Amino acid sequence: MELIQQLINGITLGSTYALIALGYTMVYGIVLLINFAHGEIFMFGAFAGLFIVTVLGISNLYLAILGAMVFSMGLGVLIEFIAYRPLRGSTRLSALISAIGVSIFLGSLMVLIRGANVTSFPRKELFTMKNIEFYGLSISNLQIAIILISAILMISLQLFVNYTKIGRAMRATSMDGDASILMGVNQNSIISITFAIGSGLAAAGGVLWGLNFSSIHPYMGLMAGLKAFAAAVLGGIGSIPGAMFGGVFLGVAETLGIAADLSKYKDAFAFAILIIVLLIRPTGLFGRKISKKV
Amino acid sequence: MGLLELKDTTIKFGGLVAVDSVNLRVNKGAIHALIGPNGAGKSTLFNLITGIYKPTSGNIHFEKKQIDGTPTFKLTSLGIARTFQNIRLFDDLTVADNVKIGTHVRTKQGLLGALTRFPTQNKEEKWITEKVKEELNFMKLYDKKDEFAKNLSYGDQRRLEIARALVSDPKIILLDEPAAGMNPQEKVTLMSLINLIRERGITVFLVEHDMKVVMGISDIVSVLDYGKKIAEGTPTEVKSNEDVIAAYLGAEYLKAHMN
Amino acid sequence: MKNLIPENYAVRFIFFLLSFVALYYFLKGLAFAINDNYILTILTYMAINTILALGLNLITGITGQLNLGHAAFMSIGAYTGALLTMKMNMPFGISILAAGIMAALIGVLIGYPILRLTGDYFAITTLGFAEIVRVLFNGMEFTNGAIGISGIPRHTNFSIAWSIAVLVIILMVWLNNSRNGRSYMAIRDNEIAAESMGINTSLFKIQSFAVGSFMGGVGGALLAHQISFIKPDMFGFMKSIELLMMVVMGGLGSIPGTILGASLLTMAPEALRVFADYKYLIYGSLLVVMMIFRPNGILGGVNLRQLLDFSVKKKNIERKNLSN
Amino acid sequence: MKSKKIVMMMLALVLVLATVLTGCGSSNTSSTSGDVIKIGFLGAKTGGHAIFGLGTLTGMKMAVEEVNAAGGILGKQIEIVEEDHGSKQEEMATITQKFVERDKVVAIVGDPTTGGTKTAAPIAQDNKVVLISAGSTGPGVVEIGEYIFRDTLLDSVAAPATMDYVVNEKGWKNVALITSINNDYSVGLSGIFKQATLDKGGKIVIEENIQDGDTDFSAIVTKIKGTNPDVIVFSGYYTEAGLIMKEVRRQGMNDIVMVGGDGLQGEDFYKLGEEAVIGSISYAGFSPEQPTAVTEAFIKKFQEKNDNAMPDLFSAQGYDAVMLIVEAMKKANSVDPVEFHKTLAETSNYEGVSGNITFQANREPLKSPVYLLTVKDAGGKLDFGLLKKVPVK
Repeated sequence: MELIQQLINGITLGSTYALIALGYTMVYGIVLLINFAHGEIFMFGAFAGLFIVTVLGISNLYLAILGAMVFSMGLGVLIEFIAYRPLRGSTRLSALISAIGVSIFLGSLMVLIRGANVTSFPRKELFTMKNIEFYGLSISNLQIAIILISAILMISLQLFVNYTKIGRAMRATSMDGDASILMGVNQNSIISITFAIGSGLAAAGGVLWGLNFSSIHPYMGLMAGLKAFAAAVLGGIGSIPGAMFGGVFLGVAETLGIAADLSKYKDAFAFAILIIVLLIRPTGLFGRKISKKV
Repeated sequence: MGLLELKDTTIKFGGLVAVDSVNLRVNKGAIHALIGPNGAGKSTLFNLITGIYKPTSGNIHFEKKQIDGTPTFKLTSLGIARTFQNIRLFDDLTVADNVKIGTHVRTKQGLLGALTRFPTQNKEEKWITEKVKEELNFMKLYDKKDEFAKNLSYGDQRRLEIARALVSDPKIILLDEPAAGMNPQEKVTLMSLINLIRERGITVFLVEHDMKVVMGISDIVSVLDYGKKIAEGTPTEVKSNEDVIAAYLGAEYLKAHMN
Repeated sequence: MKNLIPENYAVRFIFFLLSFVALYYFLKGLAFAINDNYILTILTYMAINTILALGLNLITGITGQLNLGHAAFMSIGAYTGALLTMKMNMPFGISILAAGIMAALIGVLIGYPILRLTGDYFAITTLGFAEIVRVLFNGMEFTNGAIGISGIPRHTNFSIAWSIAVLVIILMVWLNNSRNGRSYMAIRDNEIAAESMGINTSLFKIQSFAVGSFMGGVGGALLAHQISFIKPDMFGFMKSIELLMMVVMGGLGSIPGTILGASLLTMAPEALRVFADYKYLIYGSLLVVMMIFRPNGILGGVNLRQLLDFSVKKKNIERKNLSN
Repeated sequence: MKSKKIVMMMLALVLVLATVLTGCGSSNTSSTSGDVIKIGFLGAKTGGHAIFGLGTLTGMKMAVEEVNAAGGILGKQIEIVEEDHGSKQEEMATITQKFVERDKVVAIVGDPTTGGTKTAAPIAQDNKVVLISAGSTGPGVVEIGEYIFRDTLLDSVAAPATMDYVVNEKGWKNVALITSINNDYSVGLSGIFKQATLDKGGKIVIEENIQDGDTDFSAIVTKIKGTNPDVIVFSGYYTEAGLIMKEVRRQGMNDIVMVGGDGLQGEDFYKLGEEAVIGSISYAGFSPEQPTAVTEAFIKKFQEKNDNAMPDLFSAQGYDAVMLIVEAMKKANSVDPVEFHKTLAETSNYEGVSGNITFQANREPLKSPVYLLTVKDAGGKLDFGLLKKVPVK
């Protein structure tokens, strides 16, 4: 029984990881850059949700998620425009350092705005908690809602990428950027759209995270972001189903690790998985092989 | 006598056969050209020889020794040097340092030498400096030795790449489109340079699009099309080969002849 | 001029040894002259940070592998040094050396598999590795967990730290201008071309990673014997970023730049304590701005050799003018 | 040749920087006239542990004002030198060095954390300057040397008293112990709680670890639930504590309460935990409820100066730290730490505002009484209130 309970805990946690991981995977697929600031976009998304509920007084879960998504989309596009676009021609090292710079900047900016302390997230205003109890299991309707909302978002993304014109252009750009330009794809706008979508999903993840754990803080982005990145690598960077699987897998692995008396080393799991995957199968479980170009 | 021999060499990328059972022999002391339309697999063939790719089937011999599957860095010490189609210099290093790196396989000081600066290390550095000076003079780049590689003109960059390859004392040098982007004057200089390289006893194997260059210096020309070797012979033989003309029909062939 | 340094191995060795001892006593004299422990403490940190940053510069600036876990190697060195000194009563010098060797060994162990990865993956893996090290140090018995190790003898002082720092600077300059150093830079500038030049890229990457980690370990051990108290949280991600900041400020790959960066960032918090709250905000924006506008650092890619060559060349030109 | 040049260059650089720093520094040092005694404040005014530091400083300032208004000590005025280390170890060491070297302080009050004190204390000890920590409760502090003191209620005194109440009066024998593994305070306190539980006849049914900064506690709470404990003992800080209790209630454990150290006493505990933390138990050496006469006077004065805000533990201990130093100076008739550290060590039954303080032979403080506190709902506003006063022998 306890094991099933832990599985549910893990899937709930993992679906948030998955939402963040999608942003990493999409951006990396298209610009070959680990968007280090992605974790901070997730954090800003959560705070945007908080702002909408507490300051604007809008106590509707869906509006809060939507608002946070819109805000973070703008933030993501802005970051790309200011910090990454000028570096598109330079070395990957420069772009990566710039990305780390943005991440640190955003993290400390939020500390300045809100202080370093944990802020309570207004769960009560957004959601009426109810526990469903059977056979000693206690699953809350919140957990179910989080899993459902994440699933809906991910499936819509998959449909969007596969069946719309923009989605096809995105896939073309990720396969061969130069060729897609020749085929008339406007690369700049595709990159902006990718950042927007990735950031939006991260923001949704942020609000759901706040809801699930009823607290948010300025440093939550770093660790959650890194773990989500590990999830993206596990699933195979560039692969959308891979990111979903990786996220859930990681969430479950962490909870099961705690169940197996390894809570001391909890934060090491994600990175151990990351390193092992990179060593054994660098393309991840669902990734396609990228051959060295000479 | 064959210095470099390819036997039924094939490589497939997914379903695509980039090089298809190519048999090819580069003789010692020759200037051997490899031509073919875009996407014929010429650069892939170079990458196979230099160990960047491993052939799917068939094998490659250098001085009677099988070399396919040998890592790139080991091939250089055997005496294979190369340049790249899209120039690959060490951009942030000076011209002299670029060429110094070329001596890597002919020198042997390690970490300990670097950190102790004992006499053997200094002797070797002196030798390197001399050697680099010779090679830069040969390529007429000595007066630019302290400039950053990235600041050189296109033609100078091409020649720097050759200098860097030559300084490793190769038995064979693989030149990937050495004339690309050069003006006619530079091309003439390049042709005499390639002849000079041969006179030093180094075999030259080159991929080139410019027919004037190819026809002007090559002893033997091999033609690739869709990964297959379709013709081989002296420049005159190849020029009149029907398969070759068919392969080149269209813009490139016409362009080459109109020049 | 060249004859100043003798050619014979033994004589040469003694010459270096004597210069080093002379340097140490000179610094001791200097410390006596400065006679202000507050300033000496800051200068000692400056030396330690210089050693740490030069190690990172070797890996990231010279070999081009973005290392986001340098603080982990620092912590490995700090713990090794502290435990050897305290538990096994090792002499200070041996503790420092062993700390460096331990960091280098672990660097090789972790570097061997992960250096095959391309740039970004490598960066994130070093970060992950650093987190693992921190979690392990927090969880293990012999490191005393989060409580940390206190009461480490305060052996580090101004003259020792700067003697080592000067030695490290000289060795770095030598390394930079050697076959190995050139190979590192070749890998940074173009890995495929480097391989075609016969450079065993994985070997040289590991080598540079090991040497850089060695310096991280030495710096960490010096720090442990300076502060006398260490705990895992001192060596977190932000510490790695701070070290990276030193290297980036002065210019990736530039040795004088790195020294300058390390010195500036050591002094900055002292002089600008008012801005303490904005520190990381400034660091973050500086990283972005530097990458976009001054990727070669504030010194703009100057290296020591060029600085010296320049002065020599000027003399030569003067001489030429005279002879004309 | 080159190497020598480099050496020379580096030396030149060092010299220049040294001169610059000396220049900057000397302008900072005020004229060290003979009639001012300086006491250093070591603590964080910014960053995560700022609450502790600022509290201590407020208390110190009050004490200094009082002493100075009454004519100072041995005819000299006291001055506080304050620096902010932002919770960075390197900074703590540097600042301590500066206090000793530049400011020539006779005593340092701080750091409020055990780790910080361990960094600063060896420097103070080496330079024969008295250091009183007004906050550190963990082991390994006063052992550093005869100049090192603290005026806090030790966990090793309070935790057993608390567990005696929990196990024997309440009858909660099955204890679930949670530690924040990256928090030195928590790791130290967990050891004490564990020992105390066993000594008082309780049983640890499960030990779990979390980290400061964690927000997801669903997995460990599920695991704890499976072991059916009577009480949860958590040794970390208020933030995680509040969140853990929230998750405990969510998973349907409605009767169990949390017991912890003074780390629970932060506003975030109620803010984050909300009604889930009602009934939680903690302890302190200081409580504004049922105060002694000395404490009452202190509270009144504190409120006059601070817009009616209630003093916290750190203010009281900061105040006491300064007063203890002043008392010792008076007794020794000297402001030289070499002299007054001896009289300070002899302090016995001192009526401080944070409780009665006696320094034992090993300089560890013995404070009495221990106040057990519990979270009460005071008309919609949650706060720790007095549960029981336990005297310590």
